[in-house]
Amino acid sequence: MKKIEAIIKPFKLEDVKEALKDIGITGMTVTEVKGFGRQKGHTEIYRGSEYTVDFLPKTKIEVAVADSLVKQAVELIVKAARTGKIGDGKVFVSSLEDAYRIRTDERGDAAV
Amino acid sequence: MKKIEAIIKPFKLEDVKEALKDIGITGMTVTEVKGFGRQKGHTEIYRGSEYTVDFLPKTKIEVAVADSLVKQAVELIVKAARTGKIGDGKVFVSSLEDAYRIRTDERGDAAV
Amino acid sequence: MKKIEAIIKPFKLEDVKEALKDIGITGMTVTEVKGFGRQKGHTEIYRGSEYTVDFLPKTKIEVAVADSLVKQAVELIVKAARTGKIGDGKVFVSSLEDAYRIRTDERGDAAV
Amino acid sequence: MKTIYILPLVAALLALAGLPVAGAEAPKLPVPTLEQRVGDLESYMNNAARVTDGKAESKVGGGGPGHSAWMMTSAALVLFMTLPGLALFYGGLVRRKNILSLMAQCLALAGVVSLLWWACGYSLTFGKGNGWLGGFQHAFLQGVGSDPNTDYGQWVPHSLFMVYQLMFAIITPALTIGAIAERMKFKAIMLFSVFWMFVVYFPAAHWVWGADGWMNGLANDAAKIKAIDFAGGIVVHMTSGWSALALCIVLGKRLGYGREPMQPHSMALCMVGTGMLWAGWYGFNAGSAVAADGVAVNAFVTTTLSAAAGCFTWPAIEYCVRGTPSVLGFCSGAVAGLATITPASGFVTPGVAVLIGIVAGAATWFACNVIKAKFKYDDSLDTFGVHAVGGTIGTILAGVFATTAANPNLGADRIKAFVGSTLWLEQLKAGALVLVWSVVATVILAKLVSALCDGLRVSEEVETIGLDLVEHGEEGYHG
Amino acid sequence: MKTIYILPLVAALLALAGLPVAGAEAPKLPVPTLEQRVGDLESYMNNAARVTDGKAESKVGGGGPGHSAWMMTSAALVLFMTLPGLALFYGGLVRRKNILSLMAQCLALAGVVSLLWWACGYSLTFGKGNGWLGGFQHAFLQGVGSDPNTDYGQWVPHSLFMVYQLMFAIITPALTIGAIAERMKFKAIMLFSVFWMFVVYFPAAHWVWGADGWMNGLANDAAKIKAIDFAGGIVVHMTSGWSALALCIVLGKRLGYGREPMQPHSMALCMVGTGMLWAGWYGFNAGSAVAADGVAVNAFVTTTLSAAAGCFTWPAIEYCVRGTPSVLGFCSGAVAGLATITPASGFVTPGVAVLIGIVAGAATWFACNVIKAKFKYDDSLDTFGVHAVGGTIGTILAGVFATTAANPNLGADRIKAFVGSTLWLEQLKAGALVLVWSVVATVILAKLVSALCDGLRVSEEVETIGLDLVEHGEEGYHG
Amino acid sequence: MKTIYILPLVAALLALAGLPVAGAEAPKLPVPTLEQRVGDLESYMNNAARVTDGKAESKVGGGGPGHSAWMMTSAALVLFMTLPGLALFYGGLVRRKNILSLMAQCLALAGVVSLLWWACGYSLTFGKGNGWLGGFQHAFLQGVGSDPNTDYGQWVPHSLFMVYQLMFAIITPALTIGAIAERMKFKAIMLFSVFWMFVVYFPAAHWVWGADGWMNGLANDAAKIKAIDFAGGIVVHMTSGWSALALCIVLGKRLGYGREPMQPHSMALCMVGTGMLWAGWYGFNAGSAVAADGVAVNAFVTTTLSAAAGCFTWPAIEYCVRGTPSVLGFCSGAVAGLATITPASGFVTPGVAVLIGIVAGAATWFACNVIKAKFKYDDSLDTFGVHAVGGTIGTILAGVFATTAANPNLGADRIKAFVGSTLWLEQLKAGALVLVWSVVATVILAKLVSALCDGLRVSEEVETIGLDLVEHGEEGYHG
Ligand SMILES: Nc1ncnc2c1ncn2[C@@H]1O[C@H](COP(=O)(O)OP(=O)(O)O)[C@@H](O)[C@H]1O
Ligand SMILES: Nc1ncnc2c1ncn2[C@@H]1O[C@H](COP(=O)(O)OP(=O)(O)O)[C@@H](O)[C@H]1O
Ligand SMILES: Nc1ncnc2c1ncn2[C@@H]1O[C@H](COP(=O)(O)OP(=O)(O)O)[C@@H](O)[C@H]1O
Repeated sequence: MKKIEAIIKPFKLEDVKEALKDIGITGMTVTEVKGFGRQKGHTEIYRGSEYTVDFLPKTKIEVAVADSLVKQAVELIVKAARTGKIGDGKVFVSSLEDAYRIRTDERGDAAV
Repeated sequence: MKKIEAIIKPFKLEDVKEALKDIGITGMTVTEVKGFGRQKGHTEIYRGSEYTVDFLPKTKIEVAVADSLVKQAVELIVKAARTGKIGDGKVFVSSLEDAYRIRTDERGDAAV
Repeated sequence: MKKIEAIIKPFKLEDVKEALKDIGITGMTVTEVKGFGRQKGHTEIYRGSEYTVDFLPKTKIEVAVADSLVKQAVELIVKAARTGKIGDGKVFVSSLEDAYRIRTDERGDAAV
Repeated sequence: MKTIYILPLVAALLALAGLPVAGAEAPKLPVPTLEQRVGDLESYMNNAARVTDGKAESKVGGGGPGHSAWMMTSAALVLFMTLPGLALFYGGLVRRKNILSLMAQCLALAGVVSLLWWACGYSLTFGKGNGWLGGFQHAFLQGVGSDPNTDYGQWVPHSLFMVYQLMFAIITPALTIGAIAERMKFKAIMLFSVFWMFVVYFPAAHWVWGADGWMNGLANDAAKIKAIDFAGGIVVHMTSGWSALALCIVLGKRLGYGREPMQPHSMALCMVGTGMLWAGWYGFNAGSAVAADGVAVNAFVTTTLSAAAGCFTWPAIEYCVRGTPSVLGFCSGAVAGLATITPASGFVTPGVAVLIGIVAGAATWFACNVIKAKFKYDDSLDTFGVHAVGGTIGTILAGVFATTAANPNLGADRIKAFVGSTLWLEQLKAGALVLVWSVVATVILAKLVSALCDGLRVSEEVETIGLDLVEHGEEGYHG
Repeated sequence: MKTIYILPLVAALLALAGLPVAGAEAPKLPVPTLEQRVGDLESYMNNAARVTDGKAESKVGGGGPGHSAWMMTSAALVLFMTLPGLALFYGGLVRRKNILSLMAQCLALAGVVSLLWWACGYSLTFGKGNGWLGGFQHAFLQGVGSDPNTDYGQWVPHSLFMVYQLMFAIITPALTIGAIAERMKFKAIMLFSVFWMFVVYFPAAHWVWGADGWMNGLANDAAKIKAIDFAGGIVVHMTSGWSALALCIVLGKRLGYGREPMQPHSMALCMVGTGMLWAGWYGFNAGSAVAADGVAVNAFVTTTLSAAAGCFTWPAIEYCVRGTPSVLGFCSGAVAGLATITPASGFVTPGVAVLIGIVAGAATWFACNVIKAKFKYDDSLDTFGVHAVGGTIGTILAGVFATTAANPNLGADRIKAFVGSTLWLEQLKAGALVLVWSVVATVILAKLVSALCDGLRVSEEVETIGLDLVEHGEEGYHG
Repeated sequence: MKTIYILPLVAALLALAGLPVAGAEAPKLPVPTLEQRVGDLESYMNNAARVTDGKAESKVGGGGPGHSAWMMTSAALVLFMTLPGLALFYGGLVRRKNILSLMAQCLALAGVVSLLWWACGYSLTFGKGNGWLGGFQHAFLQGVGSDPNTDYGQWVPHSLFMVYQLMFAIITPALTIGAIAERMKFKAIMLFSVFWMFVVYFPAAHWVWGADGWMNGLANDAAKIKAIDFAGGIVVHMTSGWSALALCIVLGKRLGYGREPMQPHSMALCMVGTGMLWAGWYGFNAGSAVAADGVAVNAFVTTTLSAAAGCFTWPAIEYCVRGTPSVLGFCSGAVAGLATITPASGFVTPGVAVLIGIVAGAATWFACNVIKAKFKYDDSLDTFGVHAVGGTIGTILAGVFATTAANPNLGADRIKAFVGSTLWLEQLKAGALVLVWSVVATVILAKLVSALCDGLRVSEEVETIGLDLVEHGEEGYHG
C-alpha cells in the first residue's frame, strides 16, 4: 500500500476527484493548506501597511491505494491537476505499513 | 517509531483522545479535513441550484508512537472511533525515520 | 528524498520559512492544526459552563527535501522554532518514495 | 398536512371580501370653536384626550405626526430586535452547525405570528371581550384604521398600535427558542409556537394589557388584580422565560451536554446581536408609552441606565470570581438589565433604574451560573436564566418602586392607593398566576405537539450532524 | 482618465460660488388671523396644504417637526438598507473570495450617486422640466432649502425630501449588481452605473414621480399614462431588476456555473442583511408618504404583512417540494414580499397586502427555481428573479387593488375614474414602457462600457482567484 | 480594589433617598390668552422659545412630540454607533485573536460611562458652574426631568437631552481605544478612561458646549473664545484622536509591528460597522440640532454629502496611486468624511459639505499612509489619522465656511461679527487649547495608570496569544 499526497490548486479538486473515480478510487481525504513555492504571492496594503502574502491557498489530497494502482493514480492526478502555470503543485508518494477500516476491522488493501 | 494517522468522525475526537491517554500517549496533532468515501454526502439547494456536497467533515489525528505501542494504540483508536455506521474512517500506519523535540533537542522515541 | 514534518508554534512560521530559504529550500506546505501534548490548554467559561480546551493552535510545515539537505534543514527548523518553553513542538522525518512536479512532469529530487 | 398552506390564502381572500364596511353613520357633531381647536392641538402636544371629544368635530384627524413618527420608529426597532438582533444573539451562541436553525426559527415566527395577528391574534388580545380574552371584532383587522383607539393611545393610529404590538407578539415566542436550541424539530417548534400563542400569549397579554383585562390595574377600573407592566415583564419575559424552562426540561438535555464542548461558535456575532437588542429596546420600552411624551423619555432614560448597570455588574462579578470579565458577561448583563427594567421602565425614576440594573446583573448571573449548575437543566442559551429571572424580578420591583413622579397615570383613582404601598403584592399575584399558567400550558402543549410530530426532538444523528444541514438543507458558512 | 477625479472638486468650488442667492423679494403677505394660524397648525397635523397659502404670511416656517422626524428617520433607514443591509445580503450569498467586491460596489455607488445627485441628479429627476426630464434649476441643490417643496411634501423641508430620495437613487443601481456578481470589472460597473443613472434612473423616476412626469397619474393632471407607484415598484425594482437581467445575459455566466459549487459563503451574514433590509424597508415604504400620517402608517402595516406572507410562502413551497424550508427561502420570500408590496404599499388595505405577499413568495420562488433553470441565464443573486418579478407583479396588483379607503389621494379628479377600474392597465402600460426602456438602454450602455473598459468581465484568472484580491487588493477574512 | 464594585450600589441607594424634591413653589402665572396659546404651538413648530415664557402658564407641558421623537431616535442611533457599530468597525480591523477585546472595551465603556454620567458626569458637563466646569446641581440627575432645559433645547425634555449627550460621552473614549488596540491591559484601559472622562471629556465638553462654557461662542455671551462646534469636532474627535496619538506613543508599538502581518481579520465585519456608523451618524449630527427643525435637516444633508465625498475621495486616491480602490479605503474615507463634517454639519451649506468631504478623504489618507509611515508610531486602527486629523480640519473649516444661511443662530449678536470673518481663528484657538490639554492630560494619566496597574501593556506572551483568551477567557470564533 502506498500513500499518495498531492498538493494542487483548489479549483482543480473536482477534476482530480472525478479522474480518480474513473479507476475506482473512491476514498480520499482532503485538507486545506497553504503553499509556499515558486509561485509568487500577492501584496495587500491596508492604510499604508503593506503585507506580502507569500502563502497561497492550496488543497492537499491524501489517498491510500494498493501498490498496483499507484502509477495510474499518480498519472491521472498529474493530468487532471495540470494547468501548465506555475504553482500547479506536487505529488508525493510514500509507503504505508498498514491500514484499517474502523467500521469493520478490515485491514490492508481491503481497508482502503 | 511509527506514525499513526487516523481519519475519524469529528465527534469521536474526545473519546479517542481519552483512550490514548489511558496508555500514556499524551501527544497528538489534529487536523480538520474533509473526507470522501462510501459514506454519501448531502445535497444543498440554493434557489434552484443544487449542489452535491461529497466531502464530509472528518478529523485527522496524527500520533507518533514508539514501535512497541503501535498495535495497542491502533486497537484503541479503532475501538474508540467505531460507531458501526458507514463513514467511520481509516487508520494508516507508516514508519518514521526520526523525531525531534524542538524544545530540548531530544531525539527518537524520547521525543514523541 | 525525505519528508520533514514540523509542528511548531504559529507565530514562528515566518522565522522558520526564512531559515529554510537561506539554504535554498523555497517550497513548503503549511497546515493549521491543533496540538495536544504536555503544554496545558486553557479553560473557557461561558455562563457557568466550563470548557477545557486541550487543543492548542499549532502550525504544521511539510517540506520534501533531497536526502542531502535533511540534516541541515532539521537543524535550522529546530533552531528557528525554539522558544525554550513547553509546547515548542516536534519534527518528524520520514522517507518519500517519489515526487512529481505537476506542471512539468519532473520527478524525484528535481521536483521538490 | 401540507394542505395547511392553503389556509392563509383562503383567509386572505375572505378578508378581501370583507373590506372596511362603513359603519353606521355617527351623529354629526357641531363645528369646534377656536378655543376647542387650540385645545385639540394642545392635547396632541400633551398626549391627552381631545377636548373636542363628544363635544365637537375635531379638525385634526387620525394620529398626531410626532407621536406617529416615534411609534413607527419604535415598531421598526422592535422588529429589528428579532430580525436580525435576536437571531444573531442566539445564533452566535450555538455551535456552528446550528446557527441557521435559530435564524430560520426567528424568521418563521416573524412570518407566522404576523399572519396569526392579522387573522385574529390582535383581536383576541386587544379587542374587547371579557377579562380573559378579547373578541373577534378586529379579526382580519376589521375596524383597525388610522383613527386612534383611545383605549391604547390618544394620538397614534389604531393600526399603528396594532403593528407595534405585533412586533412584541413576534419576539416573545422567539425568546423561548433559546432554551431549546440545538435539538428540537423545526416542525415541532412551529406547531408548539402557534398553539402557545393562542393558549399563553394572546390571553396573558389580554389579561395585563387589554382594556378590559382582569389584571390591567393601570387602565381597567374593574381589574381584579391591580398589576402594572409597562413594556412586558409579565407579558413578554415571564411568559417566554418560564415556558422556556418548562419546555427545556420536558425536552431533555442536548446530547453530550456537560461533556462535550459547546462553546458559542461566534461570540463576535453574539455581541453584534446584543448591540442591536440594546438599541432596539428603546423602541420596546420607550415605545410602550405609545407616544413621544415625557413618559416615553423617562422610559428611555431608565432603560439606558439599567442596561448600563447590568452591563457593569455581571462582568464585575466575573472579575471578582474568576478574574476575567467576559464579553458574554457584558452581553448577558446588558440584556438582563434591559429585560428587568422592562416592566418598570415607564414607572420608576432613573436612580431606581440603576439599582434595578445592578440587581438584574447579579441575579441573572446567579441564575445562569449557580442555579443552572445545581439543577442541571439544559437551558441552552439561558432564556430562563435571563428573561424569566429578569422579568420576574423586574415585575416585583416595578411594584415596589413605581411612582407618580415618573408616570402621572399612576395617579388615577383605580390604582393610586396601591402605588408605593401594596402594589408589589398585586405584581406578585399577577406574576405568579401567569407563571403557573405558562408552565402548565407549556407542558400540556409539549405533550400534544410531541404526539403530533412523532416526538419533539430530532434524532441523535441529526443532532450530531447539526440542524442546519438536515432540517434546512444548508450550512451557515462555506469555504 | 484619472483626471476625472478632479471634476467633483471643481464642481464643489463652482457650487460654492453659487451660494444661495436671495431670490427676488416676494410681495409681502398680510399678517394671518388667529383662525388662519390655528388652521396652519391643523394642516400640519393633517399633512394638508397651509390655509395661509397665498392668503397670509404663515407664522410657522419650514417643515413640521413630526413629519421631519419621521422623514429623517426614514432617510437614515433607507441608507442603512444599502450600507450595510444590501451589502450583507448580497455579500453573504457570494463565494468567500468575492464578498468584498460586493461591499466595494455598494460603497462606491453610495459615494458616486450622492455626488451625481447633488450636482444635477436631483434636479433632473424632481426639478420641473417637461414630462420626460426635469430641468437644471436645482443643480448643486440651488433652491433646495428648508422650505417645503409642496409638489412633493407639504410639511417636509425640500432638502429633506431631496436627501430622502437620494437614498433611493443609491440603492437602485446597487440592486442591479446582484445579477452580475462575481465576474464584472469594478471599473466597468461604476462606469455603467453612472451612465445608467442618467439614461434610466433619472428619466424613469421623473416620468413616474416628477411633478410634471408624463406617467405620474397621482399628481400630474397632464399625465399621459395614469400610473401610480407608491415607493418604487417601477422606478426602483423594475428598472434595476430588468436591467439586471439584460446585463447578466450580455455578460454571460460565471466560470463553472452549473458545474462547480457556488454556495453562499455565509448564509448567516445574508440573513443579517435580510433583517436590515426588512427594518429599513419601513423607511422605504412608509417614508414614501413624505409625512408621518395615516398613509404612512397604512404603508407600514401593509409592508409588514406582505413581508411576513412572503416569508411564509416561499419556505412553505420548499417544504412541500423538497421537505426542508431553508433560511435562504425565508430570506428570499421576505425580500420578495417587501419588493412586491412596494408600489402598492400606500394604496392597498392590509388584507390585500397578505394576498400580495403570498403571490410574491410564490411567483419569485417560481422565477428563481423554475424559470432560471429553464432559460439558464446566470442571474447570480436573483436580482431579476426577486426584484424584477416582484416589482412587476406589485405594479400590476397595485393597479388592481388600489383604493381610496387606503389612500385618500386616489380620490383626486385626475385619477379617481381609473381606481378600481382600468388602473391596472395604466400600470401595465407604464411598467411595459419602463421595462423596454431599461432593457434596451442597458444593452446599449453595456456595449459602450465594454468598449471603454476593454471588456466588461475580469479575466478568467481573476475570476478564479476572486475579485477581492485582484480588484481591491484585500481579502474578506484572514486567519 | 475589588470593593470598588460596591460603590455604584451605594450611590444608587443614596440617589434613591434623594428622589426629586419638589422645588420651592414658583409664583403662579396668569392663564394664557388664546393668542399666547397659539403662539406656544407655533413656537413648537419653529423650535423657538415659548411666547408664554414668564408671561403666562403654558398649556403645553414638557417637550414637543416631533422634536422628542427625533431626539429619542437620535439617541438610539448614537448608542448604535458604539454598540455594535464601532465595536465591529474596530473589531473587524484587528487580528482574529483580539476581536473580543475591542468589543469588551466598547461594552465596558457603555456601562461605566453611563454610571459616571448619571452620578455626576452630566452635571459637571452641562450643569452651570463656571467657564471651566459645571456644578453638582444635577448629580444623580437631580432636576433633570421632562421639562426642557431651555439652555440646550426649547422643546426637548431635559432628561432626553441628558441621555442623548450620554451617548456622545460613551463613544468618545471608545474612539480612543482604536489607537492602542491589541496590546493594552483591559484594567488599564478602564482606569485610564475613567480618569480621562473627568480630566478631559467633562471639562472640554463644558468649555465648548456648556451654557457657561468659556469657549462656547454660540450660546455664551461671556465666552472668551468664540468657538463653535456643532456635533463634536473639538469635543469628540479632537479630544479622543489626539489623546489616542499620545497614548499609543506612550504605549509603544505592537510586538512585531511592521514585521509580522497584521491584516484586518475581517474586512467584511469592518464594513458592516462602517455602514452602522454612517447611519448612526445622522443621529450624531442631525440630532445635535436638539430638534427636528431646519438646522437638523441641513445637518442631515451635509453629513450625507461629506460622507459620500470622503467615501469617493480616499479610494480614488488609492486608484491613482496603486490601481485598486480597497474596501478599507471606502470605509476609511466615509468615516473621515463623517468625522470631518461633524463640527461643521449644522453651520455650512451642502456645497461646502462636498468640499469638506473631499478634503477629509485626502487629508486622512495622507495622515494614515504617509505621516504614519514617516513617524512610525503604531496608531493601530488610525484613530489619530482619521478622527484627530478629520476633527481638527473640520473644526477649522467650520470657522471658514459657517454661514447664517445654514444656521440662523449664527446671527446672534455674540457671534455674528466673527462669522465669515475671523471665526476660523477662534476655532484654531479653541482647537489648539483642547489639543494641548488632551495630550498633556493623557500623558500624565498614562503614567499614573501605569503605576496603578503595574504597567499599561499586557505581557509579551499575552500579546502573542491574544487578548481575548487571556483577558476575557473567550475566543471570538470556534469551530
Ligand atoms: N519542497 C516542497 N515540499 C512540500 N511542498 C512543496 C514543496 N515545494 C512546493 N510545494 C508545494 O507545491 C506548491 C506549488 O509549488 P510552486 O513552486 O509554487 O510551483 P510548481 O509546482 O509549479 O513548481 C507550493 O505552493 C507548495 O504547497
Ligand atoms: N483510500 C483512502 N485514502 C485516504 N482516505 C480515505 C480513503 N478511503 C477513505 N478515506 C477516508 O475515510 C473516510 C471514511 O471512509 P468511507 O468510505 O466513507 O467509510 P468507511 O470508513 O466506513 O469505509 C473518508 O471520508 C475519507 O476521509
Ligand atoms: N506523539 C506525538 N505525535 C504527534 N504530534 C505530537 C506528539 N507529541 C506532541 N505532538 C505535537 O507537538 C506539540 C507540542 O508538544 P508538547 O508536548 O505540548 O510540548 P513539547 O514539544 O515542548 O514537548 C503538540 O501540541 C502536538 O501538536
